[in-house]
Amino acid sequence: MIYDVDINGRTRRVAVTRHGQSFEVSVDGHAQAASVSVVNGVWSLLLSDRPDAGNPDAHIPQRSYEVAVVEAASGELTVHVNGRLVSATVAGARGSWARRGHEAGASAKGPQKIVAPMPGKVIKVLVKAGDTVAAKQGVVVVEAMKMENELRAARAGTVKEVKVAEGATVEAGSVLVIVE
Amino acid sequence: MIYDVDINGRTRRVAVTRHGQSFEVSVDGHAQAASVSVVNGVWSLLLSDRPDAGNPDAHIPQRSYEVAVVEAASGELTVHVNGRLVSATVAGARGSWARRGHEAGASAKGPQKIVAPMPGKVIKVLVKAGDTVAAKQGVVVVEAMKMENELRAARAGTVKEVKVAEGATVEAGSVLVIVE
Amino acid sequence: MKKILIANRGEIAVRVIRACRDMGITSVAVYSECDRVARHVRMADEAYPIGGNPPGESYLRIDTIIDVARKCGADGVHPGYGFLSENEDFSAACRDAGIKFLGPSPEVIERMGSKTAAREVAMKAGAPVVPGTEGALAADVPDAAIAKLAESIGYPLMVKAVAGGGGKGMRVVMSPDELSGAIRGARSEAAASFGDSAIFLERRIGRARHIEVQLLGDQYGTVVPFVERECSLQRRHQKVIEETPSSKVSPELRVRMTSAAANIARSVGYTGAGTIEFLLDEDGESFYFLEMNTRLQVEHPITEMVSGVDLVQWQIRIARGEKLTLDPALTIQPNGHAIECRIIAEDPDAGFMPSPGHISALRVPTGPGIRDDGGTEPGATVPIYYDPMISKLVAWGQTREQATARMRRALSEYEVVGIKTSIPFHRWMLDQPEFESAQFDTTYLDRLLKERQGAPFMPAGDADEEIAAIVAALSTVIQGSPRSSEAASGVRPARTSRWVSQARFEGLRS
Amino acid sequence: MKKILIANRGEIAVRVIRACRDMGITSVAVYSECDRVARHVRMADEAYPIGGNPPGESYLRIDTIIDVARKCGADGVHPGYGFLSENEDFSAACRDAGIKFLGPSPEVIERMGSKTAAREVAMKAGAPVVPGTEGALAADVPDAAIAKLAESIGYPLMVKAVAGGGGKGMRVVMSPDELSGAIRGARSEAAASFGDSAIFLERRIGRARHIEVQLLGDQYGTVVPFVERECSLQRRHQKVIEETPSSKVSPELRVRMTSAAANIARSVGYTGAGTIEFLLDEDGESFYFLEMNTRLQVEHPITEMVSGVDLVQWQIRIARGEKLTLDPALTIQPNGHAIECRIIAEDPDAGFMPSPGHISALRVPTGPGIRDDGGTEPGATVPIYYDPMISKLVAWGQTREQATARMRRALSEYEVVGIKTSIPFHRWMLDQPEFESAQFDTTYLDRLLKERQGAPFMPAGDADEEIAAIVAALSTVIQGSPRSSEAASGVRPARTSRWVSQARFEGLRS
Repeated sequence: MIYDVDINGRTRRVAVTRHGQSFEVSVDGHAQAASVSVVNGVWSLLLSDRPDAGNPDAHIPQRSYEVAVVEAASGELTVHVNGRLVSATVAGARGSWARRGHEAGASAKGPQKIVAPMPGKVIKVLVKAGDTVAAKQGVVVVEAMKMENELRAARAGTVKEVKVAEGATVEAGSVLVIVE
Repeated sequence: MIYDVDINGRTRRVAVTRHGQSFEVSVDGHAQAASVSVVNGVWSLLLSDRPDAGNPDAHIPQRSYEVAVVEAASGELTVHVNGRLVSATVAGARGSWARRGHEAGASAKGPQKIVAPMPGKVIKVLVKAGDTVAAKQGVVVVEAMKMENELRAARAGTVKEVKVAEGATVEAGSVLVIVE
Repeated sequence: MKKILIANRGEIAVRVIRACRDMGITSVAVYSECDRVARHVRMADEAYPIGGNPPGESYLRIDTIIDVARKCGADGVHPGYGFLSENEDFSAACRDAGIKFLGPSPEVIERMGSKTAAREVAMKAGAPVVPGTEGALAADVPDAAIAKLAESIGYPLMVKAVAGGGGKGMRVVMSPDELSGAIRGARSEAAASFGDSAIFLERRIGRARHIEVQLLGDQYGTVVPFVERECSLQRRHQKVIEETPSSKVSPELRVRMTSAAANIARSVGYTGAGTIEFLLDEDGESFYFLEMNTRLQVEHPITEMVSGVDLVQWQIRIARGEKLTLDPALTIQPNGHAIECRIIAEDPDAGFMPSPGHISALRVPTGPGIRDDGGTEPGATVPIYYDPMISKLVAWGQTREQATARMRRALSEYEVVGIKTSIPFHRWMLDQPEFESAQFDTTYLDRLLKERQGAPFMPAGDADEEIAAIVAALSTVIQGSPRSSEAASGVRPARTSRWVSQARFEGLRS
Repeated sequence: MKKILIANRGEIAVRVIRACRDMGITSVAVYSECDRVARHVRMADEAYPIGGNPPGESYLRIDTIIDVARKCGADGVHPGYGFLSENEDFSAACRDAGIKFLGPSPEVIERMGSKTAAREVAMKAGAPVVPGTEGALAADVPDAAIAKLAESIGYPLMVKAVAGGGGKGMRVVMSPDELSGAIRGARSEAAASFGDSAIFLERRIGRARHIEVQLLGDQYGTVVPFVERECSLQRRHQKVIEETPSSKVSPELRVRMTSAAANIARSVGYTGAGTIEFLLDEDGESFYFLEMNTRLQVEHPITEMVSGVDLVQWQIRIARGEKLTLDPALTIQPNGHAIECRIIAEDPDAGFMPSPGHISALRVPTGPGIRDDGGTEPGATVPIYYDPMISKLVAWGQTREQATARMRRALSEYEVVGIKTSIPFHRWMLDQPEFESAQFDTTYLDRLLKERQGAPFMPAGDADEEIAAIVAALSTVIQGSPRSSEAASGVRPARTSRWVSQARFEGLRS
């Protein structure tokens, strides 16, 4: 079984062979033995390099990891490992088992609606219609959950409309600004 | 809906009426309002007495309990409440919804087999064939999990057979003594 | 005192319930609709609904809460922090209802709640204050008059709302030409947030530290101060990590600061737990009264760790008329060092945006030197309506170095799945050289965060990505296997995501 | 020291991993088949299988463990307690392999492991010992000769196995006619348990307390003792609740006992952590050396709580050659009071029968003054092969009363579903007047348990039964409702029981 896994814009090719309770995995040619067990939804993953045929007594560390995996409706996986969150998408299984529910996320086109993620109060509007905004640029500051939160544009574009004024109370999901 | 619930050899009659998210419950005539919510398998139960029609402002405490419920294959429920474990068996629903899988546990008849609950070593045999034993009387001491554990007869009877000797190593499930 | 109603939620309600239980006192929780099944409701002996989800419909409803307290027979009310904790009307309403408010009198709350009145109290008590205008400058004081006052104070200076707090209604003014705009901004912000546009001016103390002194006062005039807390690590005026003692405070300075704090509290007949905040100048010698918080602070556990004193139990003991029996010579001797990280449901890599939602898995660290004061649990939901702090992780050590090492370890043990938390930020923060050397002031963190321009706090390395690739591939293998997909019917759907969970792997159990 | 292999499992392996992490040391776990997914395996940096489930096939296999340690490049081995922790061959095997054993030398383990040799050491160091025979009485010493020795010691007396421990190979002899039977019993038990039938005689100290002194020794001859631990609450010679300090030990007695303990350890060049056990006579003045445990004790956290010293970190620091820098005047000054309850997977209402199995839900208490050193987690299984202790719950308070109140509260917060635990016993124990007044000796608990004749420790009251009836009825209502039975497909089957779980109640969420 070979899988192409997209992580951070890079594709890793992973080959997996199952041997009963354990696996042989190879990532872009780096082969390791893997053992997986799960308690309470969290994986215990043990990984070790393959024994060196020339020197079978060489020290092969078997590293222990705790890993949690969350699957989004889009099929994207979020892997918790070493305190980091890594997003991974399996591009397609080439083996005999069909992968269920695999669809790429919606493509990043069309107007962006910047919406309030939770009820709150608009503290500052940082842009006006016609302004050019860069990716990750802040557009509105909303106070919610006792914090001031800067909402940002996901992609660069031009502000088409500002739908709220400073001081306004907004509901979760309210569209605040539209960027094209 | 009326249920007869057996607890510690006593039958409690519980009447339940559902009002949307909450219930009215009455145990042997003691009526209370109940609210139930569950997080992570543990119940949050709020109970309050019915308002006094003559004195609607009277103080009605709404008591808060955390309760866990485990159902055995026999249908017997173990209710964790206030740090106590209470066994309860619902004898039969009289209402419109059929209770699934309701069967009384096997009756307490036939020879008792006293078995080793886990692997260990027989430290002492406290009875011999022909002895009369009382309910809860110890018959064998097995050392397991670093502890000495006295195995007891569940009911009174006569020792029919002792199947192990002191010093013997036993597996989990080994029959040690038979009492009739 | 037999029954205490806790007019709060989350971890602080849980903390107070624990103190009640330790003292054999019945605890009463109150809850908004979405908090029906919250931890504090489940833990309390009694629990009552008080209204809708927005705080204004529940946790801020003085009338409803007093009504519940009266009906359930509570003889004490603990306000926690936030919500009604510094509301003099609530303190007064409790008094009127014949219920003991676990905090100071309405008069003291009101007086110390006004920044200008509190400044006057501090000055009269002989404590140093930041040079500034003497009284409040109401809305009708013309800018020209204010500009004159500003000249006498000197630039740079601060324009501050009298009723302010949490950095709101506050402006830095570097030069005279910025003054008018700052006055306008501060007034409008203050009017919007606190309904009071009065301001005052203060000299700006550059590169200052935020050092605060916890204290307890009983009903007989005794006030006992504790070792200072260092709270200079702030993001937008919000504390993110606190510690005690401060590396910058010498024993001699500690005596001066704690005495000044105790004198201020004593001069107003302060009762209960309170905290006096100071600015410590970068010379490490001069300090200035900033304000007083007339309630329990979020960060009170670090003081408990180095003093051994249970502050919440003392709040209760003071309220029921006991005399303070603590030795003030001992309470200003730190036993070891304690650090607190506020674990917040927020995404530090997305500008610290709150991250409410369902917590599908939660593992809290324990072990030597670790205390976690939490208010949630696995399976619970962090609601969108309230402060997103889910717990306070506290590490104690004999030295600052040991406490830091334990905190690092505890943060690495913390596992929260389902929502984002501040943990990656805290792990990064503890590894900064300025943290290790304790060289920071209140502006340090905001400056550093600005420089970083949103770079991820815990970027995944190549090894992490390799493991993620393996896990992604394995989860696909196992998901696709006929044996596991059968078991997968046991998978419980979460709101918007679903766990690649235990059931699928039952076959892999050894 | 860069990498430490922990030759143990459960909570003590987790405890040592935490200390390693606090010190930046790589931790290595080993595991038997059923422990593949155990907490210590998941927490460690590396993990290696060492064999089958019975301890003799894994955790007691010196050869396999040394082999793993060598291959993984460990430069230290921590034995924990139990298993190989007091095995001189293991200490020697580590030394031979050039790996540092975190404990004393094989020579010291052997010497202090023999009760008669240890008695001699104590006597030479000037410590009081229980009057008794001087050497071991091998299998060939005739009973008549022993009877003569017994006369000179006086009755009542104890017959004890030289290699004994944990109450095994031990008999009380009230009068001469019981002597022969006691010798026979002790010899056969000792031969079966320890492969050595040698015995010795000691005068029986009636109504004695078990008081022990923790100490640390470095490689340069410095030995530092700590405040005593009170361990008299024992069931069949197994400690169930420990506390420090002892209410029975005055500061003057503390100086005498800790000095005696330090002298014994110093006289054998003791290195690492160890504990000297004493019997304290009911006069509260006379004490007698009992034995030495040449390892970390289960109950070490209570000493950590009142001293602030991390004993496991010091084991590592001593092993890597550091000098003890602790002030012995401070280590015998208790800061507050600490109590430990051993949370055991057992059914106290069924004669304390072990209760291994699947833990379907687990909530561990936290908050002020509480520390839980656990080795398991929700979803895990307590295996049938090992010590059934799942965690150690420790409460600290400024006073014994506060520590007890916090322990009561923490026990009431503890939730374990799926297996039975000792918690009901502990809750009962803490409410006994003899516990409150600290009036007990080592025989107290067994006498009391005998009197109680198996009465339940936390019997359900009428109110509890009424709640159970309501819950049983409601669970039936909800189970039977069409709306909920649909959701019920999400219920995960447990081994022999099944949760009336969340899924069924989703509809009840507010």
